[in-house]
Amino acid sequence: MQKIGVFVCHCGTNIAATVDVKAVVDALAKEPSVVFAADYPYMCSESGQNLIKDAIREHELTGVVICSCSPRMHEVTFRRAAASAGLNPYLVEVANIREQCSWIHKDKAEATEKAIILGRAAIAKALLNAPLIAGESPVTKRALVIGGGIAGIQTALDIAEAGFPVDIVEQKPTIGGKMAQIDKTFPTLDCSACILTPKMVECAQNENIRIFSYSEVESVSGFVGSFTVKIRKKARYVDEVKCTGCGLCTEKCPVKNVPNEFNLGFDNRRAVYIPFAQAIPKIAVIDPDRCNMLKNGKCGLCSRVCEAGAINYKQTDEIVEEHYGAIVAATGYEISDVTRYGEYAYTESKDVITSLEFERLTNAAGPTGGVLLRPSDGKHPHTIVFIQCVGSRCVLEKGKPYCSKICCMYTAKHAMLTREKYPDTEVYVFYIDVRTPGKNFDEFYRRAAEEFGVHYIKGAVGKIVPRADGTLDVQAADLIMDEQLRISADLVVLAAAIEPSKTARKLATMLTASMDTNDFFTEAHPKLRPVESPTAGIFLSGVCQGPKDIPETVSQAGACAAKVIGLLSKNKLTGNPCVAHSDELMCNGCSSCANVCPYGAITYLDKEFRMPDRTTKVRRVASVNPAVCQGCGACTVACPSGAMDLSGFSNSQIMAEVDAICR
Amino acid sequence: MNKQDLKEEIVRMSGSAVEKCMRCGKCSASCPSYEDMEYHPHEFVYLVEKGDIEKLMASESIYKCLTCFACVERCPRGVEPAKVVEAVRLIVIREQGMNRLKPDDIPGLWDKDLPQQAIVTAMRKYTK
Amino acid sequence: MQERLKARARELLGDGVVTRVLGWKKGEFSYDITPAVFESAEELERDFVFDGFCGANLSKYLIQEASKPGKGKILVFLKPCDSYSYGELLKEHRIAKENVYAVGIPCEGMADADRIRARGIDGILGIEHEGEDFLVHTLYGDERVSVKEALAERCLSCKSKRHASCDELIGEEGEDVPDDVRFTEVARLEAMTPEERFEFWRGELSRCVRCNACRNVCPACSCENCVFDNPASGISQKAAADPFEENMYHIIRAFHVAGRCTDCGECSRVCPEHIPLHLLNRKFIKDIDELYGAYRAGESEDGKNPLVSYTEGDVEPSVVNERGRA
Amino acid sequence: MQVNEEFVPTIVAFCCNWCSYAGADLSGTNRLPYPANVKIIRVPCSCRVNPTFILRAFQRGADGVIICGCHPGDCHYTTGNYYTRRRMTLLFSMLDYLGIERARTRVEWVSAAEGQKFAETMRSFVKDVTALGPNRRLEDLRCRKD
Amino acid sequence: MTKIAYYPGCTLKNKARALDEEARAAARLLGYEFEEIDEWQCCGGAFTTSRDEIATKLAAARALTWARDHGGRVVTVCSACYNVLKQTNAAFRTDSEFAAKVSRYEKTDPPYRGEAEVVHWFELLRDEIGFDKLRAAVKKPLKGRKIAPYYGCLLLRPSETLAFDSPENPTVMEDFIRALGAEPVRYAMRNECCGGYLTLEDRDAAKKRSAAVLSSAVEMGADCMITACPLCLYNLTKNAAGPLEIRYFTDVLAEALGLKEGGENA
Repeated sequence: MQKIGVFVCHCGTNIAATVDVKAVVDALAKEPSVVFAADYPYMCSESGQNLIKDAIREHELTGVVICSCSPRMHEVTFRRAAASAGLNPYLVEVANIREQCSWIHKDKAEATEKAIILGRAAIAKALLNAPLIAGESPVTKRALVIGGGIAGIQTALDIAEAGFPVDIVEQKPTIGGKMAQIDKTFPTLDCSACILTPKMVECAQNENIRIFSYSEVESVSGFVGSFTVKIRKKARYVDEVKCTGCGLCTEKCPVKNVPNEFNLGFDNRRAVYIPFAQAIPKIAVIDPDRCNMLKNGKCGLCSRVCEAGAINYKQTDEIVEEHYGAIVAATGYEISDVTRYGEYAYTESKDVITSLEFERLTNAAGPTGGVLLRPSDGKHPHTIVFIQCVGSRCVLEKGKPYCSKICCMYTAKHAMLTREKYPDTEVYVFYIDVRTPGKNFDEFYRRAAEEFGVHYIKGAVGKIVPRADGTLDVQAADLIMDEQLRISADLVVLAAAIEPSKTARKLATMLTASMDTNDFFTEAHPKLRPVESPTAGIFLSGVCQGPKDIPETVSQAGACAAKVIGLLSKNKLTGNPCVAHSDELMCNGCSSCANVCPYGAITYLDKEFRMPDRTTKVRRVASVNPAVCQGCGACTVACPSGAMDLSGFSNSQIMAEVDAICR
Repeated sequence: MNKQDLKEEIVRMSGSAVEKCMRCGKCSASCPSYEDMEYHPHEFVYLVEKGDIEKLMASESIYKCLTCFACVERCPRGVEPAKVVEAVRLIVIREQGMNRLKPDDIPGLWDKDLPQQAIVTAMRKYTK
Repeated sequence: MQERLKARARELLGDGVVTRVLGWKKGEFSYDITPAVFESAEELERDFVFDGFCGANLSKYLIQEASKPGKGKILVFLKPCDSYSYGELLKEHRIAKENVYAVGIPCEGMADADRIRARGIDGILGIEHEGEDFLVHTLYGDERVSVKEALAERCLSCKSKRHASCDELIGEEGEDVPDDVRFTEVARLEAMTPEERFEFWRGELSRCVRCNACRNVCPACSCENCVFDNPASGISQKAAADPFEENMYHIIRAFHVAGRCTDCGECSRVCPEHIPLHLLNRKFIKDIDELYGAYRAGESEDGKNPLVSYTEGDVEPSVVNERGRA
Repeated sequence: MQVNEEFVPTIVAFCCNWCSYAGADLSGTNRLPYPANVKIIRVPCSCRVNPTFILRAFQRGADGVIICGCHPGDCHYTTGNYYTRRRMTLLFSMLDYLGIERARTRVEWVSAAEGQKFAETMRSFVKDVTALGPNRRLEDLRCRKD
Repeated sequence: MTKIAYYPGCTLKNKARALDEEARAAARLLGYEFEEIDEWQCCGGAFTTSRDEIATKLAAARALTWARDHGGRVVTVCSACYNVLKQTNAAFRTDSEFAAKVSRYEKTDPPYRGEAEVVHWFELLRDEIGFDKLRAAVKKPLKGRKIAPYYGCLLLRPSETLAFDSPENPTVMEDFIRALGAEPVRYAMRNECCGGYLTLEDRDAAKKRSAAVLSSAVEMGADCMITACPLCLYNLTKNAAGPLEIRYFTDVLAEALGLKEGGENA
């Protein structure tokens, strides 16, 4: 037998001025199962709350209905009061008779009648309330950062600084990412390496940070607070502990013709190599595809010269299993494939390069020692054409529909630096729009045009014709002059679209984190929760969430760290008990619910059922992870059999409210 | 036809999504007939989108497009300017007496090596 | 064709590829053909039929038949339209694919016995395709009926002679049939005034006796337990005591199969009251095709159906009013 | 249909907790009136609204049902209202097909800041439904009020 | 011997008769019998892109329907025919309104819906015969010859519909040239338009286009240029004076296969 107590608040005159509170009490007192009904000037006050608590104890109430202000205002207050009197807090219902009744109606009879109906609906729902217990789950106080570029580095440093251990998993042999390859940074033109390498060193030295370089995430299971992750440490064939990074092996290795990835193939490395001088960790790695010893057992030179005895040809991949409370995706970006734009002759001429390649050609630590020389003949280029939006803002299948965001600024930087260093070089930039929202960005771009004499031309390049004399005939449109131009260039630089790392899609699947059609991770809310994935416990840092420059990446990395710290500083996570649950006997296992779940909270089990004829039958049934479910209810409507229901907002409860209102 | 009808007719005939143009000019940068045209491919798209089509109809430019599709191939927005030019030209030559090339003209243009292909193609382009 | 199917079934049984065969056998009358499971060559020889009355879609029976543990594989014959139902059930994990050997068979359209009898032909013993006609064997000799006049409603608007999912094909693979007439009736209803539509459906749905035949035969309505039998759903009910309940039942049923219905037409075929239930499903199919792009349920074993997916640029629900005005 | 001058329709409004219910609260806070015959049911997200709820409301005598949710793209649960949009578009189209008056059902996107819009929406919806008169086509006669 | 429906086109039956004869002879040698389509009509040389153009596409439609009923494929040698037939075929596949109108008008039974497949002789050489087999069949390798392939526009664009080769970096003609024992010359203007039909009305304009193509090839060291299009051949020969010899690709093919020894004229 249910015993409901009804409490009607006057809210001073806020409610009482338009709603006849006494009439409401009288009407609701007559409802079935209502054993107590009272009113009070301020139900949220301490004495108001005491009235509720006393009634719960005295009348052994099984449910409480409070007619007051919006539940968004005081539902928590009243639930706490009920809990302190020993009643499950989820047996409390609030009827909103202030914001949605007394404040909008003037006619007292009308408002009173509506308040009564709202009260009845709340009673009808309360009668079907079930006590809910919010689940608690422990928090593993360790974070995983996937990706060791500037985004991952900054996030890891900030988390470590707050005292939590962090692991960085980086697929390359060193952390540093794209920023390590860049020469200077806009709009201040400070040297990229000079600001990045101290942070890399800090990562190596911070006791709270472990770096798994040359490693990949193999699998992820669990949920917010307690993820289990398997990490594959790829074989380097070099003992990480013994190697001192002296580099002797890389000097002696006889295989000299391996294209150097770090310099984008402009020069060569050996089969055993350290990616670059400031690499972290500074440990050699053997390229198994090129090493003679690993391929056919003939060589072993590096092993002989290594005084530390670090070379180990028998090393194999190692799988490490770790536990984390939070996971950060910081997988960054890649340069999209420009060979898809054949008109730019990237494959036809060595002197058509991408902007990242240009960075290496102007970097003091690069293959040319920072002297800008043409890749084809090593001569100094006198005319350079920069082409914007190569692949960006292209709605064709081969392109990217979005703006890559960083190209306008780095091209201004390239153009300016070129003109500064080589005043005899003419620089043309073909643009569609120059986009410079950012502090000191437009000023920077204008300086390139005004002070450095860079020729900005509004228009596009249609075709590049490599000539026999080694020049590049650039055929373009100048839309402001309304003319077709031909520029004989020595070097053409393509501002290629950036795209999310190819590894991101696979990772997102493992993390059950959602992605957009361009393979950028989706944020939980585009404005209000920009560094969290909709999947609880997964956070986003850097370009994996959308194109950004370094300052933006670093700010987002910090924000991401703050969210992770907030999570890790909790000892326990209290879940929201108003989550979905599936009735196994009704479930078909059809996957409709999982298809609409934005959190990946639903998994399927093959479960054995006893049939009436004593046989058993194995059926696929849905199972909701209450720690992951956020309680939106999308699944409940997708479910055809009604097996899926939502605690706190169950089918029968909402039906009861409908019935009460339409009665 | 009024402006709006004319625009709709051209969009319908060409199937071109002129509103997708982002004014990059790659069509005009790619156009081999550029210097012989008064209005260039990007202007065709722009003026059709604005509904300002009479200018184009009156221009010799409609007869200069080679329909070589370089603009169609390279447009990053899938706008297909060549089809827009062809639609404007068809609107013009479909009008009574607007045939650009008449059978009687052909003997004057004749050259013994000229392949039939040149004549049939030109007839198709210039004549209704 | 019947002999070819039988021969292949015997072969597969004999080779041990399958242990059972899901096919058709004659019921009380020669035209009332029922699905049946055959376990031996003898049973096949005695009872298996395949003729112009084999309209029944066998795919739904696989939910039960393919989940019998330790019973091995079952052979099933699927006409093109049946194979879409099968594909949809595979997609929804309702059938254990590893327990099924699906053989696609060609179909030239199935006859509606009622239409034939309406022409005064009685004592029907069997039916065969012969060119443009059906040759109907009767107690009183053979009769010819042109295919167009004898085809079942759903075959008149056949969607495809191409199979979706199957392991093997007997005969030539067919092609999609262009949609010319499929939505004509839906469009006719759409063109009516709301009052006329209301009257039309009132007239149709009020005949519903809630026998649940539509639900039982529908390959998309394959729930372990129906929502209308689920006490927690708040809408469980048995018989229609008020016209509202017929509305509720049929709207919800159509909504639950929307995006999953392969338009196999079984619901209308089995309805004892001849309610054109397929017109509800087709309305959803037409709307989905028009609003979200052409979609054919069951065509692929993976992907998401239109009601569990979305695009950011989807039309607003107000489109219903706007279309109504146009 | 003849419109009864005194007819006051029963309207059920399903509002998502995060945007529209808050928007409704805001119209109260700003004292923006709308008719008292609108009764709001709070749901976590518009995607929680099952077509059966809507039909049930009509069965029990509601004259109009409106569903309010966050604007597409702003859903608290990221994607819920996208599903609402598809489901309700198709459901409403089906109701229309069965001859149920179109103006009895509506979906509106109301954010937590749009108190004004909420009140205006309710006023216009009530006006539309009032003009249609009582719901007779989806009502369960056994539930009919006098 | 594989039989395949063959659409020669107007120019091949007239000004470019050699192109037709040599193509058939080479095809026979490589195992294909070109079966000329009954009463074919001129394709019109250009595909009218407008969706409401029906009459200008009927000739191509008839040829395609014939091909559907005679083996399902049609081969062309001329770039323009290839372009028109293939684009018309695509219109049948993608535009059901167009398909329905044509079928009604032509009383095609069953209605034509783009079932036939249009192939260029180059595609057969590349995809079915294979350049290795071609290389083996060459009797007189064209050693030391530096041949510039000229694709022009009609073979390549619109690439989405034609899917002949990469529209910006095609390779089929280069591979073909290599198979004949010659050296292909890469030059950037190989996929740019020669000026086409403009030669009839505005010869100066056509001259500029052709000159740009030719000078680009000459600059890269070519001594010969091959094309598959009679109009290109005309423009490049007549509208631009240069040191280059311009030939049909079938002509060099016939030469390499030793089909020109019997005193047949080039």
